[in-house]
Amino acid sequence: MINVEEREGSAEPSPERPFLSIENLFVSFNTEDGVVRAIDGVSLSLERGRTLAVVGESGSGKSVTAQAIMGLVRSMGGHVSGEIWLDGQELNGLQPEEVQALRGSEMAMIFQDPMSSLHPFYRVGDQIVEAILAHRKIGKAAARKETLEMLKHVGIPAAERRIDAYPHQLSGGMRQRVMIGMALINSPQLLIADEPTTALDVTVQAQILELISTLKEEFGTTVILITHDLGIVADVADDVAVMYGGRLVEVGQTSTIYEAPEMPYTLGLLSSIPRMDRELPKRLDPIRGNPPSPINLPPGCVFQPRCNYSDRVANGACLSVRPELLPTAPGHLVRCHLPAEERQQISADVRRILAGAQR
Amino acid sequence: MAGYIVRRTLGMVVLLVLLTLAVFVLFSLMPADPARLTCGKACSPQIIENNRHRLELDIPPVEQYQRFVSGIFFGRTYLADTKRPLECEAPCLGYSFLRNQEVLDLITKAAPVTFWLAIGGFVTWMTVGLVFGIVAALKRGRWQDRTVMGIALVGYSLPSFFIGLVLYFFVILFLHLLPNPQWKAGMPFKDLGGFVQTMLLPWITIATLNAAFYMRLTRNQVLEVFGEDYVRTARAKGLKERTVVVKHALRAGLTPIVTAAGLDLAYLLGGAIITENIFNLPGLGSLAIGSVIASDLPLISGITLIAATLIIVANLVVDLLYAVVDPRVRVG
Amino acid sequence: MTAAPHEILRVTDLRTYFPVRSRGLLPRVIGQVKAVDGVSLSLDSGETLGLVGESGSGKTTAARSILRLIKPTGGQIELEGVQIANLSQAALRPIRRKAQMIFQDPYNALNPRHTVGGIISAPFRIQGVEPPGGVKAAVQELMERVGLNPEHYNRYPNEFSGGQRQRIGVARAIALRPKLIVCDEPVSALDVSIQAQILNLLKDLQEEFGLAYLFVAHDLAVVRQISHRVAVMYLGHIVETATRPVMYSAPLHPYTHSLLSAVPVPDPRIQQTRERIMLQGDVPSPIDPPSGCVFRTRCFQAQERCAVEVPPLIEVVPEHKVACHFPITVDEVAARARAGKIEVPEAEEQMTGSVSGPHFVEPGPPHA
Amino acid sequence: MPRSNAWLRRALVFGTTFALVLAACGGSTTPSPTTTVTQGPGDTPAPTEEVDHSGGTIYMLTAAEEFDDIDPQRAYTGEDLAFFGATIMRSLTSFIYDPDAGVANTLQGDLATDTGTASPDATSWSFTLRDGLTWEDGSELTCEDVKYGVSRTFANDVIVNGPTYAVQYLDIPSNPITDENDPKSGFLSAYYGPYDGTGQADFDKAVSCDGKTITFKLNQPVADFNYTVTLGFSPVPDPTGHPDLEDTVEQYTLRPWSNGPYKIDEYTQGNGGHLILVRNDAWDPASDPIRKAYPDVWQVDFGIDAKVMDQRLIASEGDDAFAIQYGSIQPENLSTIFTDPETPNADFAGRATSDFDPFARYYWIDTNKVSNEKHRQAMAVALDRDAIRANLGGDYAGALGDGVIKPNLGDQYAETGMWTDLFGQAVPDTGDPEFAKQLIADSGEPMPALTWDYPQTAVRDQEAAILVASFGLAGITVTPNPIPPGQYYGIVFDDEAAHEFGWAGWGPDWPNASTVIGPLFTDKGGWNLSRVHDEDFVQGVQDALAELNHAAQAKMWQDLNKLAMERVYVIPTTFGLSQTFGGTKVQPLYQWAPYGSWPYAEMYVTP
Repeated sequence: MINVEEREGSAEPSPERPFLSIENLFVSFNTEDGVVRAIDGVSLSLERGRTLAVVGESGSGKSVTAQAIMGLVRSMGGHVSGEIWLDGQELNGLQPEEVQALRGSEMAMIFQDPMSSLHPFYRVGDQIVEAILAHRKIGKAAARKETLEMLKHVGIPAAERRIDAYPHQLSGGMRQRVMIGMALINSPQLLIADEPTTALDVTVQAQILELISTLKEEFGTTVILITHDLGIVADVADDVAVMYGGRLVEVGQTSTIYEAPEMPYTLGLLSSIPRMDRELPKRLDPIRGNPPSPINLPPGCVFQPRCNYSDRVANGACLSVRPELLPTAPGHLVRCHLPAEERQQISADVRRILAGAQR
Repeated sequence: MAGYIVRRTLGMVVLLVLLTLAVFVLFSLMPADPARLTCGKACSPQIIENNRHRLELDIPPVEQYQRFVSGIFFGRTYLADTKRPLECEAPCLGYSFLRNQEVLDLITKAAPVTFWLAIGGFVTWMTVGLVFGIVAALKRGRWQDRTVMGIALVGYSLPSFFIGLVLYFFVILFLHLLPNPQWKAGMPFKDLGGFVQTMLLPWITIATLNAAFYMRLTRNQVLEVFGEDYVRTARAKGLKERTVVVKHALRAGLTPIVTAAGLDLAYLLGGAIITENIFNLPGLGSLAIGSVIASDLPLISGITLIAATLIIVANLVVDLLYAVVDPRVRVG
Repeated sequence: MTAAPHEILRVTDLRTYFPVRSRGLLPRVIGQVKAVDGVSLSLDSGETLGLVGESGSGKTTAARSILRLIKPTGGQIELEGVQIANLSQAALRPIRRKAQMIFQDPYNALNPRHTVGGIISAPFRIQGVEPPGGVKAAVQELMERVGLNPEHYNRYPNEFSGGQRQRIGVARAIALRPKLIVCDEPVSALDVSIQAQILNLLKDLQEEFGLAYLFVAHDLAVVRQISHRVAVMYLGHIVETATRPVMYSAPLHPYTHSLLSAVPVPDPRIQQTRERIMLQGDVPSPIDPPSGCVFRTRCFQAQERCAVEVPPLIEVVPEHKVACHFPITVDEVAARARAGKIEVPEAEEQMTGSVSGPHFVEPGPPHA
Repeated sequence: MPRSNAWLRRALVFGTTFALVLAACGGSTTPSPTTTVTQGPGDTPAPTEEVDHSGGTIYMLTAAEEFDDIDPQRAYTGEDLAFFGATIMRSLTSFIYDPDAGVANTLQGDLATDTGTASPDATSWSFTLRDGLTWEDGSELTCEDVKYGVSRTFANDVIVNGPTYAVQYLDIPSNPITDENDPKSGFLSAYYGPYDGTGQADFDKAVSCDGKTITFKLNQPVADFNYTVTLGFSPVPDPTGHPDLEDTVEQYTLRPWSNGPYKIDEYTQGNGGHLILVRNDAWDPASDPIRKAYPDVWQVDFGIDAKVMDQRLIASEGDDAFAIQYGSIQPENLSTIFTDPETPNADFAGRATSDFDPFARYYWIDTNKVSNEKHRQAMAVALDRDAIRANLGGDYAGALGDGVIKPNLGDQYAETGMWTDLFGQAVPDTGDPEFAKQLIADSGEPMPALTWDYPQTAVRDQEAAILVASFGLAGITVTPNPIPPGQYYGIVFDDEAAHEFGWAGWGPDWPNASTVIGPLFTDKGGWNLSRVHDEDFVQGVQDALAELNHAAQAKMWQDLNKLAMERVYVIPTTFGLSQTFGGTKVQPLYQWAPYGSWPYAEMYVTP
């Protein structure tokens, strides 16, 4: 069950914090072109054992959110403010060494491109052993034994041989299995998967998604899955957070987001994708225009320039007033100036058209 | 791996043969007649002919080349038809009639100078280049970075003869911090102090230009590798920052530098002509230039062979080293 | 203005092999990668043929060979009745105006030093065509047509977003009113909202100019959206070809079944309950493909015969060809899945490192 | 590096860098006030003023990588002859040390007691050795050693590149073998030298020892043969008399045995190499009135960068105070060191010299290719010599020449009148295009197309442009043909490859015009770039060679010089001047006329 608190009202810490709680997260980078506000006030929380999909287009801030949780933003030169609570511990205020101790043990991450994410000079087994020894005081032999077990566990055939292979000697799917094994080797509470299958072929993607689901059940891991593919979201997520322009724009359970989305951006995404489970529309109905530049975000609603319905809001509020992320139903939050009834009406219309295909 | 080395070695031999052959061909195409050049003031056609015979230029170039090659393996005899023949024992790279010495002796005498010059310069520039380059990368955009890059730009834009002369004039002639450089046989083992005093400025001269290049190269490589996904993975594993930088980032980032460095060192071993000249060092570079000016074919051929061998071997070593460091290019 | 459909392209038995060389001073050819091995296809005006496959299937090589960006090893390519497989580059130049290409990566495909106007007008200059009304007017008309602001004529590519850059690529491709456009993964680098815009644009242009598209992509949903017919490639071979509705509703090749079932559907209720065929392992290395049927190592239908006999591409029903010894219908697959009988041979593991070991494959650069 | 090659190179370098002033002629450099020991008949200081200057080390800095040749039969470069003659290699006769060129060019006995005795027809010369002459091992230097040394010149299969006057003048038949395919045909004489031994009887007839007296029988009258013996006639230990002093033949040039006040301690060639001379204890000062032998050590440092060398000597710090330059001052430093071409700045007074080098610069004209004398005259008249000299460096480079005999040859030089009346009217320094046109018209045939060969340097590229422009004014078309300097003489001596005219420079072998006029305009001596074969001229040279009266002989050389200019075998351009200097604590510093060198035998260090 997802529980999102609005940032202005989030000041009081509840005695019982959820497993993961992000409060008022801001991340910015200084670049030659100006300050990039990659994350512009994100607050959300996630219960233990759930799978949250963070959905968005490039530049929406979904990957940066993940890296901020992992404490990797500072080493990339970014500025982070806000609080990140993981299992009762605030991470953003910790010393770099303290976060480092948690990385790879309490929380782990896998990345988009398994080829470039594995070090080309070291054997895959050694790279996993290194992850074990970074956090636990056990012998090398024991660590290697454990690594071998894990490789078998993530479905690598002939693991005894592969443990001494170099990354380039493995196929893409195999490498991503190694990455997953490496991430899970210290039994982390939280696993963040950043576009884990984007670089893989579709048949391999299916295998990897299946593996993540299986392991999640087995280890009881909480998963944050970052993706742009709504098919994958539908496949594995319990909860969905839709990001746009560095902000959350809609949050809810997966079924809610697919069956009763209210934010026009979410609707736009659903109508943009070609899909194989519906009758073929003659034309797709894409969101017009281009995503905003993170250097120069619109002052009001970040989606306003591409929104088909902003003219329905009185006084041009979309242009000047920043909408808040507000609950519209239990566990369903939407950031939109449109009145709830109007949003639901629009949503119903769009979904009817989508289902009816031919336009 | 063994097969690879054998194949590379064979290729190397072919290349060396072609190279020395090219030297012979170029030499025989030269418009000036070496026999005439060495004839001097008291010259007559008879003397020219005599010189030609003495220099073995009266036999076809192909046979000259054959003698050169067979001399390397079996030795050879010059002036065989006189009562004072000259024996040159294998490995014979030839006999320089202009210097009245065996080419191998000349090279053997010059090689240590160039060796120490190159090694010292190499160590200096690599140390400076790597340390400053890494510091600049780690402190990217800050004053340390800007300072290092400023130095690199200045160092890079100065020609080496200028650096050498300025150092000589300033350090030796005006400040009297060091005596005039003077290479003595047996250095550095015989006279370590004199060796350092003699070599310090040449090392700095050679290092300045290269260090500037390596600072920039190192900085760019390290910065590039810090953006690599596997460095992010290393951090995500929870490794110590030190381990991330040294084991994951630098090892990968510095590997291509090994290639460049190995070849640069090999070129230097072939002779650092300008530096050797300014600092009066009897190395291979000045030997080479002298032999070219004097059209001393045996010496030119010998030095070409040695220098080319050095460069080709260095190339091979670098490739093998690269294969050791980077499993992606490993063979076998 | 669309004329009656007629055949634009006919490719027969196209083969493109890359030599595998040993490293070293004197590299020897030690093998061949049969990137494209006997591909035949045809394309009419106004028609889109979707060419789908995973990485290593040879779809991109096939597309580039058809445009003669790569010299094919064998086979015929007939473009509007002209055989172009063996033409010299000089002889090809006038042909090139008939066939253009749109590339995957909108960031690298455009020269950052040229203005948009310069990029789009390049085909005019190269072919020496002077459009009525002048080049600039023609370019601005093209820009307007693909949804770019004509006033941005003098801007540089880096001032545009990914979607806009792909529009520039489209404008350049249609400048000379070609008959055929080969689209190599034209939308896979784009965000979903932009993807849809470009797909719509391509569709509109096809209708307006009667273009034929050879649409190369790995995304089956995208291919479905734009194609009239679809061909599925695997390890250099076309394994199945059919009209779009047939391909997506009644495929016969086990690989096509697997592909279709692997694509996640953006509807949690359907996706989380549907039966899927899970292939094992990855596509084998094209340097050393399996004997017989190249798919057999991952095929749930595979039998002994598949290892020895290469299945020919046979037209089982009109306009539906399949290369399989044991084709299978959707219903049969569903029944087998329900019965839990879809078993795939455990892919005999192979280290794929040999590709990048001591060898390199042309035309890529040698390993550093 | 072979001596001849370096000799050529040096000639080329001089041509670009230096200039001369006519007024500087005769060694006008003011001797330093500290110069108290200059010896010689023409000098004033009394011997009583002499103090003991012994001790110390004199350093010689050079950009060269080695000496061209030290072997007594191979040494041929002036500076080398001067240095080794003063230190380890005595000859039968040698020249007087004196700043005045006229005095210095005077011959005196060295190994010999006097300057030799000629037969009346000058076809036989004898010299008697002094007492107490020794080799460095203490063994006696005998007449046989002189004879053995001379004999080595004939072994021209191994002893190469040296002066060949012995072969040219001694009365020994020429080599009977003329078949080119016979390796023996390479010998210049019927005597094949001491190593082969063929023809030894002929040699023994031509050169004979009678006790301490050695007699040379010549094949022609040679009036200045006592000068000739300064070149290539120095002794080498006869193996039969000196079994311990081995003649290493080819390698002898690396370590010849000394009979002078010093001996070779170390010799390493090349950049960074040294030649170190230490005292030869076996040398008896009583046997040698010429060499003062002040310093304990001579050290020559090879391969010093020319720019560095100048700066070291300007600073003159530490050991560099005892250093002298073997070479010349870089043009950019001339104004630092000199006020004008005659006067060093106050800081350099007494340690910088500007004086004639041995070379006359000229353009040779191939008289076969440009056979019409009027054409050659037109070329000479058309040339803007003033611009050529300015291009070379003006006053520092030298003065305009009027022949091939240079004023520092003393009484053998006389103005030829080439630019005043030789062609019937005066020719201005900037050339006279109208007069040239008229000469061409007078010639009765059109001027042939001309190509000018030259060893390419930046300065000479300019010279080519000046040449083309000034000839152009007279309607003469010239194509410049630049040649890489190292290959220049190899090409222009080839009759096929050489063009109509070209650049050259020449200095005499000894201070007698016999080594100028002969080599340049007859086939004897081998520098006949003008390809002159005029019989009357050859006869004139023969007559002069035979004239024993020095004054009469000088007049004959003057006339031949004038005749050569009238026929324009060459166009003289400049008489070169060279500037060089030494450290603050080495004296005396002047250019010694016979070889244009430092006066090595009387140099010493000051405290």
